[in-house]
Amino acid sequence: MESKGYLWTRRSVGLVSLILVVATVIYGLWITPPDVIQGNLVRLIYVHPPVAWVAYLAYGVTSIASVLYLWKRTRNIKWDLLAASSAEVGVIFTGLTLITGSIWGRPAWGVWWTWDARLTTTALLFVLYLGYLALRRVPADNHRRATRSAIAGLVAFVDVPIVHQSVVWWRTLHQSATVLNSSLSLKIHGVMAWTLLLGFIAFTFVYVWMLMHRYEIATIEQEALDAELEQLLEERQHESEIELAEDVLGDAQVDQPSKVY
Amino acid sequence: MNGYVEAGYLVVLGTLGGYSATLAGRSKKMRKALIPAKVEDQNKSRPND
Amino acid sequence: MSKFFPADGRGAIPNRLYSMQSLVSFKNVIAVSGNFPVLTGFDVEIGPSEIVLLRGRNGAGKTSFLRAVAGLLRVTRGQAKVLGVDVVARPADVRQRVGFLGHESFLYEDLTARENVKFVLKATRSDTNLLDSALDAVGLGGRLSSLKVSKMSAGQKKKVALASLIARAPELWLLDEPHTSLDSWTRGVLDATLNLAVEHGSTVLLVSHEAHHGSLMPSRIIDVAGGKVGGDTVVNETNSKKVLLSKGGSGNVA
Amino acid sequence: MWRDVILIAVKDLRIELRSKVTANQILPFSLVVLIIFAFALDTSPATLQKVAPGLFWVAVLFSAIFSVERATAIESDQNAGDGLLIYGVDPGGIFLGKVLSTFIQLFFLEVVLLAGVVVLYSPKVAGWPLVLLSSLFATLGICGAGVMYSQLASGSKAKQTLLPLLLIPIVSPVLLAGTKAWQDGFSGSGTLGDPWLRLLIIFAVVYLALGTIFYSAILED
Repeated sequence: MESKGYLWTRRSVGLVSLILVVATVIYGLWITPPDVIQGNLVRLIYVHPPVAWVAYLAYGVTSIASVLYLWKRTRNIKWDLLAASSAEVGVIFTGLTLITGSIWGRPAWGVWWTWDARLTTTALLFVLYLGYLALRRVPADNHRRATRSAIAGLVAFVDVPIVHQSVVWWRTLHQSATVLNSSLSLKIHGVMAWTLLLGFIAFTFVYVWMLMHRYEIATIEQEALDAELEQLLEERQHESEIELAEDVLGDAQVDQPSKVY
Repeated sequence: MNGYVEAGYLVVLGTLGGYSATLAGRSKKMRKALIPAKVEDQNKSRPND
Repeated sequence: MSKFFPADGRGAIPNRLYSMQSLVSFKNVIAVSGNFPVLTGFDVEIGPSEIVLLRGRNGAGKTSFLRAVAGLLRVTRGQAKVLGVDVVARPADVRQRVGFLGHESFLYEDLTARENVKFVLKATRSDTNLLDSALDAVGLGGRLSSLKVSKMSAGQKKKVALASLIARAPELWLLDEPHTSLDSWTRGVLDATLNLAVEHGSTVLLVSHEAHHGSLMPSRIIDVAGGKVGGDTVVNETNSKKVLLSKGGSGNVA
Repeated sequence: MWRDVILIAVKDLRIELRSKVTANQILPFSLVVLIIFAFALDTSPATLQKVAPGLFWVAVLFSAIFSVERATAIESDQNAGDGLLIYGVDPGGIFLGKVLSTFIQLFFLEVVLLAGVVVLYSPKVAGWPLVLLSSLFATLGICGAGVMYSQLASGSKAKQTLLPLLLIPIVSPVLLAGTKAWQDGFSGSGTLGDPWLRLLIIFAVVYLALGTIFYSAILED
């Protein structure tokens, strides 16, 4: 895993994501024109949806990795580490989705928060995966931790469509559609569309780079943990011999029936 | 522009930059802690033991 | 008491199919509990009709070994077969055939002694007609049987656990210091039961410092240290006294 | 498996009858929640009538957290859970048995709580069948997800704080759907084809299935 090829890949992904993000920012802030209705506010569209997309992508990866761990044939602690890494990156991006959505909402609707279906689902996702990360921190041996979190990760993902459906109905069945839906249906064309696409690609690259880095850290941590266990194992085996030698010595002295009974 | 846009970009770039820096720092620190430890192990076997 | 050891169906049957092979076969077993290696390469072969006494210091891995045999502690490395079944791959198939008496009694404190034993019999699909005789056998018949477990003394709780064990008559008895906090009469009952079970082909693994006090004579003594086997002595007529007295609990016996 | 479901449910209910944790502690707690809500919001009947369904389900959810925790604590005392594995009780059966027993306890609690809502908030209930049926499935869903997560969080020292963090977001659709179904039921506008009822049924089925499948992995890990 610490091979040259891997490091090279990670670094190039990092470089590409840096260039793409800079390009997205330049295009988003200066080159694209302001929208007829929303004015400059439209520039947030080059960040907010891509960031939200990455959050869902990250949770998708967590779920797939969880399934791969739970399935006995593909069971490997690496899937657990990958699931954890992706979930952590996902939580960061979910947080950013909420913040950018909120920043957009303030001038657009006059409030920082609206109980819009997507925003509410995202908020629930945020706490759902915070819980997942909290569960991971419960001390346990590798297999136990991995099994528990894989189940929690999978179940959380199964919950997403149910949460989303309930929130969508909540907003649509009893009240009129929110402002967001109408205001978002702006005509995107030309350079704006390209910049939006650029944003999606850029943040996906950022995600891949972060995932690689986070996974690397998780692997090193796991190796350190395993090494510690291995050392403990050796020490105990060593102790075993000392103990036995002591006990034999002790027996020579204790060899008096009266004392035992 | 209007303050909101700048704030949005700033938050995203700041958070991602900060998280990246943490990741890079952590992995660098760990690799450093790992490699000298291996060399040390070979040179002197278990100090203070 | 022999009614607990039927000649067919559940319970201990003499001349089992696996009598040719070993009941417990551990090869370099390593087990981890909360990132601490509790078993560090445990090697042992135990055959049918043995009474094995496990000795060792506190934290040597005796209880962990019993839990691993019972399929309650996951084996991380090595080969482990119990009653002819791979306990690593199919722990559930092993668990149902062993009896386990540990420091934790598995009892429900809010239920009475009788309800607890009855629950075990029902859960194991055993003959519930054995309920009363099992309770009587450990001296918990009558009024005591309808006492809530939470109101009982440590020794009485142990008797309840013992009653459910006796009624089940498992093929493999795993006992973690079964004699502690029992009165001498119940110790006698326990020893007699175990002797009878062994006669019927069961095997008994017990962790104890004082098994040799009563009528229970271990056929083999295994010393556990640092999570592995340190010594293995077969006890026979000639060396029994010497072996028992020389290493027995290293003077810890009260 | 079904034998085991009954065995575990009967045992857990018997323990509850003896210890009366739900009856003496959780139930009064849920009533306190109802009263506190009235304090916090408004005592005007119009407001209370409007929010009654939501308050009811929040109170149920809080109580459910205690109930499911109690359900798994029964087995972690004296390591009885290991005992169940030794006795060869089917893990799926343990799960469903615990769901059944907490379901019965919670349903009993809900009846008392509903009486409390009627007395304290005086709402008008037009469509009883929908209210009843939605409560049934909502409770099943909460118990299913709750028992599963309670076992997942067990063994953690921070269990008391971890469980609500894990469970509340997961069952939030039930809270939402239960409240909406009750509103429809109260106003009489809902039928048994109410989409919220459908959602509650789906949630209950999904979590009962997930729990039955995964409980052995959670227990044995």
